[in-house]
Amino acid sequence: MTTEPRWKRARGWMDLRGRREGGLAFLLMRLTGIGLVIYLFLHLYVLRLLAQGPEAWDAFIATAKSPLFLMLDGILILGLLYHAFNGVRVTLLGLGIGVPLQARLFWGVMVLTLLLTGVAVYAIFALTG
Amino acid sequence: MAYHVVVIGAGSTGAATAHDLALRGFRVTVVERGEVASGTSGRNHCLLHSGGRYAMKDPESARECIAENMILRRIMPDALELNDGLFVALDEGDLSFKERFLAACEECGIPAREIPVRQALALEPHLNPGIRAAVQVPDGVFEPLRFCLSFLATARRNGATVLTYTEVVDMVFQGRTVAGVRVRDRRTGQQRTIGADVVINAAGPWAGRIAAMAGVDVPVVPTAGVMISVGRRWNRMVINRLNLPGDGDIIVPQRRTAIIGTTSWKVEDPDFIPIPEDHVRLLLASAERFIPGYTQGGIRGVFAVARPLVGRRGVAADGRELSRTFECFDHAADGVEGFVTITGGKMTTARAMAEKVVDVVCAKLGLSIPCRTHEVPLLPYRAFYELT
Amino acid sequence: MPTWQLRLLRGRPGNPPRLQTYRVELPAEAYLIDAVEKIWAEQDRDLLFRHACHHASCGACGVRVNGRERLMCITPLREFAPDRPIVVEPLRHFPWLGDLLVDVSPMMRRMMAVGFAVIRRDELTADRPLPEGVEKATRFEDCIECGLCLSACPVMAADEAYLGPATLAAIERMLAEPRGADRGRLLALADDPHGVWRCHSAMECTAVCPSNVDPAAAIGRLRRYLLAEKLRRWLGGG
Amino acid sequence: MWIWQAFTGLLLLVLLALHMIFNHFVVEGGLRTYRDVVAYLSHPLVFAWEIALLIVVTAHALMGVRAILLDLGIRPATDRWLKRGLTLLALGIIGYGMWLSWLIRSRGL
Repeated sequence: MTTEPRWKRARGWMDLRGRREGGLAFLLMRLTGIGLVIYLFLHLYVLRLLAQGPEAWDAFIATAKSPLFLMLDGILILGLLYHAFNGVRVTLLGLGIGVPLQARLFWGVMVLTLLLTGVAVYAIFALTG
Repeated sequence: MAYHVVVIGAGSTGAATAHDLALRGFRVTVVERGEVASGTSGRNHCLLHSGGRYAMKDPESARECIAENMILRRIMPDALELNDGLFVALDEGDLSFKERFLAACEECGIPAREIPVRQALALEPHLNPGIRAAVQVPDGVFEPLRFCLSFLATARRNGATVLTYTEVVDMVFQGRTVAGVRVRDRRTGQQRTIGADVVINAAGPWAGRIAAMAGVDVPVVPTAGVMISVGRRWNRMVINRLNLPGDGDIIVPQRRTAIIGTTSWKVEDPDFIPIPEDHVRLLLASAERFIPGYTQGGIRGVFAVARPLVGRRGVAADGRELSRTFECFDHAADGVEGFVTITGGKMTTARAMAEKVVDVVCAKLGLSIPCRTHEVPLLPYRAFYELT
Repeated sequence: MPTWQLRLLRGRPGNPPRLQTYRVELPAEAYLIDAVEKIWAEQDRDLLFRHACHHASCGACGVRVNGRERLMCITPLREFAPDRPIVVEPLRHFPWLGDLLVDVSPMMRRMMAVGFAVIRRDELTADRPLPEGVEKATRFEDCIECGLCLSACPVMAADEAYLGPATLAAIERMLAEPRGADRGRLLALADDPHGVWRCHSAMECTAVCPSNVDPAAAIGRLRRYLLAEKLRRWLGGG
Repeated sequence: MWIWQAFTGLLLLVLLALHMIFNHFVVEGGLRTYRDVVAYLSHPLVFAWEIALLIVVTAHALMGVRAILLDLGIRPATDRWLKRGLTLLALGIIGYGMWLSWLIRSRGL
């Protein structure tokens, strides 16, 4: 149908020029989704340390409490919360619920995500002292 | 037989002509320099005339309109909104035309019927409550691009070739006979010659330019008009002023819009028509008299296009004086064979124009094949794209 | 009279397109289509673009203006600043024929497959009495088949077999106001891997629609019809 | 596919929320030590919960991966192989997760 190669055509969903909230929400959903899949693999891989016994795991726990690691946790939670809240938004919209409100819902998702991420980051640093 | 006919222009006239030719068994090639309906046919008022508008002053045109209106209802129902029209009297002056209008409509065979003002206002609640009289006629509304596409789709199905973005740059002569056209494909820039037994000039307001290429003259007077579309459909029926045709005296509803029109002035170059600001003001003031608050909801689009009116010797004026009927010129009379111009008319009468020009072509070629376009239903417009 | 700067995408298939700058003098009350038509009339007779009705009824003049899908005929120049270029490019996700021109036939064939009827009941004035001799008030469907929604849709970018927002909305309209259409056939058309389930709710179709169609909501309703249908079949055991 | 993505997503809201809270936010120091993990997993309800999470999150993630790959213009034939591959991968991940959980749990029993 087009002369463009498939992969080039597929870049279209990354092109934010002229797009509005819905398109941005979709792109962020994609990016957080990809990030979360990568994290899932990492997470399961790291958990193998549990099989190796207490030393291996507790050594990991110690490094996991470094500020850099905790920062990464913060980013993870940011992506996770966005994916979760926007997932609810997209499910509703996909069933035709709240379509006229979709842009406002997106900003609601953003506010909720940032707010809860803030709380979570605070909790993380408070818990690990 | 299989004579080859080239039709120049894919507006309503060219499209209907191609359909008629294909139906009568000709080989047909339509050449159009732009998109289908990118000229006058696309940008018009979308009014399927009942003929009422011309009944008093131009009965010939009015008769053509009502006859074609009834045919189009049968052959292209899915390009039409059929909600009738109202002629309303805004003042005493208009009211004095009422009897004459009803008589003229009857004379032309237009089923016009006066309805009580109260009923008119019930039907059209946004209408100025001060109207003095209302007459209902079988006006309608069409979608201009689809109107043309339906004809072309059917022509294509019957074997016609439609070349869009293909511009005629010259005529090809054999002696004093037009034997084809030299065209330029605007997509590739390449030129080629298309041979033809007959070339039909259906270029609307550009017909004069095409005729000049063949060294003949056609009295086409490009006469522009302005129209304004607004963000709300205020009326269900077409609202006309009960008077002689004038500026800004008709509001055509379509889809979710209403369109006020028109004005009339002669233009030299129909390629680009700057819109006079005072015409816009005049139209909006006029619309306000029919439908108070007409521009509430915003102005959506303002556009102008040239009508291809046929000039009469001795008639100058602004174009309102020129008849809306159509004419077919066999340029054999000017000493050029194989070249016919069809111009003038209304979109509503496109099919009749096609019938007339193809009759002329048949006569030239010594054929007698009856026209069937009045009884053959057209394909839906989307079929045009199915066949690309 | 202000002078407007337009950057139009120029080129033909086979060669990489480029943006060419034109200057055109027009009043601020004019529309983008006037500017493009004037450029064609006075500066560049090779410019390819589609247009017909100039009042958003025919759906021919869809392009991307500064990246966003618009109809040129209802995009007023006063929206733009004369010293800032207006970038005009063809719609995406259609075969490109050159300059601003695309081939809309893939979309039209899909609309044809749906059998989308163009005339609908007129609900704007439905509460009023009908004139004598008129059986029902009708008007054209909202959808003008301009293809803006297809160009704006990120799924369309990815899946050329995707039915697309306009077609799915057309299916939904045919179900909502049945006009002789076969409900089962329409639902089956929508219930396809390249149909209604492919949508990712980016909502751009509804955001760019110039004609109040709201395809995103239509897709949602279609999904509800399909889910209800599946549930009924599952509970009813056949 | 859409409906399963949505359905597993909604399940995850609950499964993952509690997973996060119980593993991190109500734990002193935010992360469980080896001993804590073993004790935690030996509770049958917790074990079942984590296994359910494992299955649902794997399904959701891999369906998401397929959706993205489909948007790169994969042909139907490739998609058939993709589906098989992803199913195998899912079974592998779930198997690994179950094995690991069972192993840890058995150390506490």
